[in-house]
Amino acid sequence: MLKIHCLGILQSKVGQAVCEVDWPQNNSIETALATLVEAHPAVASELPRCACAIGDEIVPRSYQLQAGDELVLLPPVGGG
Amino acid sequence: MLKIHCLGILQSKVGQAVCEVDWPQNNSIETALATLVEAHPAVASELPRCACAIGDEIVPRSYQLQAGDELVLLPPVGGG
Amino acid sequence: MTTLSSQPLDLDALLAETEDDSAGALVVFSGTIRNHHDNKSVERLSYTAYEPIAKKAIAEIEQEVKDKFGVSRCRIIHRIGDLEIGDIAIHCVVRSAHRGEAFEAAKYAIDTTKSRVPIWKEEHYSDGTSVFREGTPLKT
Amino acid sequence: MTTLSSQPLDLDALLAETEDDSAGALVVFSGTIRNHHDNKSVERLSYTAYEPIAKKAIAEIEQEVKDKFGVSRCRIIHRIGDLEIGDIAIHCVVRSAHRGEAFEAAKYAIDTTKSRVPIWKEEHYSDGTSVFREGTPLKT
Repeated sequence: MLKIHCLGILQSKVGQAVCEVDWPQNNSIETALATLVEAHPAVASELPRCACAIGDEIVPRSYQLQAGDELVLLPPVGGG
Repeated sequence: MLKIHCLGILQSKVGQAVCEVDWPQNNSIETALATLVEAHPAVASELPRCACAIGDEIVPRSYQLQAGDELVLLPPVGGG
Repeated sequence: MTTLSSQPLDLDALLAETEDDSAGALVVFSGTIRNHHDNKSVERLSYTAYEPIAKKAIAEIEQEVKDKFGVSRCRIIHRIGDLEIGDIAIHCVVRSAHRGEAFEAAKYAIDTTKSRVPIWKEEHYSDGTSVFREGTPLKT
Repeated sequence: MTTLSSQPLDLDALLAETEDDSAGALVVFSGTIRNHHDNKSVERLSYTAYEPIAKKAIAEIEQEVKDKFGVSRCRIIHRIGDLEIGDIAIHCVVRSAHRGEAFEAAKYAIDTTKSRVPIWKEEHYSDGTSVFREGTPLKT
């Protein structure tokens, strides 16, 4: 299982802050996101504008997820 | 006698905050300033850049001084 | 140095922290919660952040502002959690020798914080509805 | 409302005085006494004002800033007397709905105060000399 942290508007679309998706190990973020959309179709329209992070690093969607990684999805930001 | 208030750098040139000059009544500020320069030649170089005020109003040098008027000389300003 | 806080922000502490005898200009930008947006009446705002990257991004922006504008001090602190009308969401403090670059730097600090720091605001309206404010996609 | 003061300036009081629930942006410019000018080491500054016109001019600038930039609040307070390094000589406080005009307005407020308000500063250097800083002639 892969833990995906859904922040901001994604949390309200998914209904929870963290969701777990089935996920064949050592695959890319791109693949994991496709699995997330199957479980939660409401996030599909948001994902193109989201950044992906592992820990404190922004990573590209081609990033190969490793065992123990938790994926963090960051929708468009706007503090202040 | 006419009281002339010398502010900022003028006070340091004249050596006092207020000086009194002999002054033929009902004459212009221009005339009063000429009298001031006779008594305090050090102010001559400053006067062209000074504004003149009576009370809380800036007045032109053509202003005719009235009995009871006190002339205030305001050198170039720079607070902040 | 604190960059995110769930407690009310303390401007005096930030001013004390940034004191600099060589700086003649101080510019502070503060964002406060206002009671309206797009003609809707706002009741409160909830700010959330992804802290690991938000803290790092704010620290990077502070350094970038100092390098880019040659100002001696730049500190940014953002509040998270539930805020009421009039509460302060962010302080950006810049000190420099002269005022021109202090204004430029403070403006850059708030603009950049809004577009590069993973913080989100959900606006709660008087009619009971709420909306996540449109934001800027992070550069990837 | 106080526009000139011989006492240390109180920013918190000015922020409380200008509170406005409709304003999301607050910009403060503060001028502080710095320890150097033109490569000379500064010990202290003496500010003097011609109060009857200085108070009137500051009140006029506050109103002009609100009219010109459409900001809801503008307050300016200037200290007079002897100031030490780090002391605050002036606060300009602007509040408005959005930040763009708040920055513009605060910059205009300090620029205009420097050029239109009869206040003078005499800079006292570590070597015992002092100089009146060059200023801007008032418009007549």
